[in-house]
Amino acid sequence: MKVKYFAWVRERIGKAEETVEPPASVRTVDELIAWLSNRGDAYAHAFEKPKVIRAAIDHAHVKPDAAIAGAREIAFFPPMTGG
Amino acid sequence: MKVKYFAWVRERIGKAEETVEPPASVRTVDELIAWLSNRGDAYAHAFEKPKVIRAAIDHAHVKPDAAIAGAREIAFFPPMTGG
Amino acid sequence: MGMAATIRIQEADFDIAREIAALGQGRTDVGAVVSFTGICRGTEGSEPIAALTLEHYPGMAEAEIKRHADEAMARWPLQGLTIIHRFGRIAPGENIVLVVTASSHRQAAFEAAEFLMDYLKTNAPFWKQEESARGNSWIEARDHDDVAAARWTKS
Amino acid sequence: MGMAATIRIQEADFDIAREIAALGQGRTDVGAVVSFTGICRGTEGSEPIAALTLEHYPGMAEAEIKRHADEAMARWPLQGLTIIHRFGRIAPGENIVLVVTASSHRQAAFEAAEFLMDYLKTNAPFWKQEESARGNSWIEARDHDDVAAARWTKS
Repeated sequence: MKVKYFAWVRERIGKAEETVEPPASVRTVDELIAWLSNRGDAYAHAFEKPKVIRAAIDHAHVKPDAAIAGAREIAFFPPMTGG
Repeated sequence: MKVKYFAWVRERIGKAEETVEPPASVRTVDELIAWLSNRGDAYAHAFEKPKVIRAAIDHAHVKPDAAIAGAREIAFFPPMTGG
Repeated sequence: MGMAATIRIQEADFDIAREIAALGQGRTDVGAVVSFTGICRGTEGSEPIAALTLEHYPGMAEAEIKRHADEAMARWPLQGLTIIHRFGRIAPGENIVLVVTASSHRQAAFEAAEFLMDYLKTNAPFWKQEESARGNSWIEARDHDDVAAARWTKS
Repeated sequence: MGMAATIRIQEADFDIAREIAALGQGRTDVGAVVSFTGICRGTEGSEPIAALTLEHYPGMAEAEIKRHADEAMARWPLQGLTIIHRFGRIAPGENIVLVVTASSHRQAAFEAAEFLMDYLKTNAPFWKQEESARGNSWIEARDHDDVAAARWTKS
């Protein structure tokens, strides 16, 4: 599954996107955040306040308890500041 | 005192402005309307529904009971439809 | 505020882009510009019209609009305000009125523009006459415009 | 409505006058056009800034804005709608975002433009980074923008 990062989440992780293969036990967005946080200090720093992180699955905003099964692209980013 | 008329009030009376000398007993805007209405059929037609008529004294909107003493210019017109 | 509104009552058309640009020119404290353009429609109700003719009360129109522009500048933190109202014969598709507000804050820019348009529709001394196949007739004031204007009255 | 919104996400600047004119072109049923232009300010808080850099999520930004444009067209009787959002480096005084709404009715044009701006400020996938003497930092989301956006939620 492709994972994308934006703004300071991207800067902290040090990459804009990557392909990850989480185990089957990782079923939801917040479980994926917890799993990614264990990939190293950069990830732990990016996800240190999981409540601040927003997520989208296949270009649509989702809540932390959303299932990730079937997702092609999951994105993580801070609260949006456009307009 | 100068009196001005706008829109269909002007059209019904047949003039845009005139100078009138009402007697001292005519003290308020609605008394002036009643006095003008007696000047002929055109005036009676213009002022047939006094409640619809709006008035301004010296370029400021006023209510029917406003005193006309000291006014330089009094205007009568229908509800406004600008914008 | 120290800022003066630009108010013009004119027969000629106006250039929206130039008016918007004039408010932002040479300054970097404006974050939001709202423009409202009122345009002559080709129908009034369901009736096709050939044109509108706008009559106004010279002198009072300027004074009244200035009074409301001052009120808008007192109520909202505006950095620029332009109001242009045309008179005379105006064909369908042509501009009638323009309000442009500039502010650091988008809500202020939106609210001030709405306030001024509600005011112009109900209290500025202008009157519209329509020209159609049935002749000329004066457009009647609409109750819902009064309702819209009343929402700005301070209680 | 049958009417499609024009949505563009681009690095280049836009021409407000051209966008406004495009909505009215060749039609006489539009009575009201509202434009909102968001402009880069020279200060963020009280700090002077050199520029903003806007990052966005390509693909999602278009999809999300289209979804909200469709919602606006379903909620208000619009005859035209244009939304342009820039990305990349933007200097103080330069345009960031444009929303133009056209309707027969001024209230619809105003409300739809406000709804879309409140949405763009809180939910469109764009992020602003500011450049100042103290370096680069990401601008934080503001609670009052969330409050503004929440007023459009149907109860």
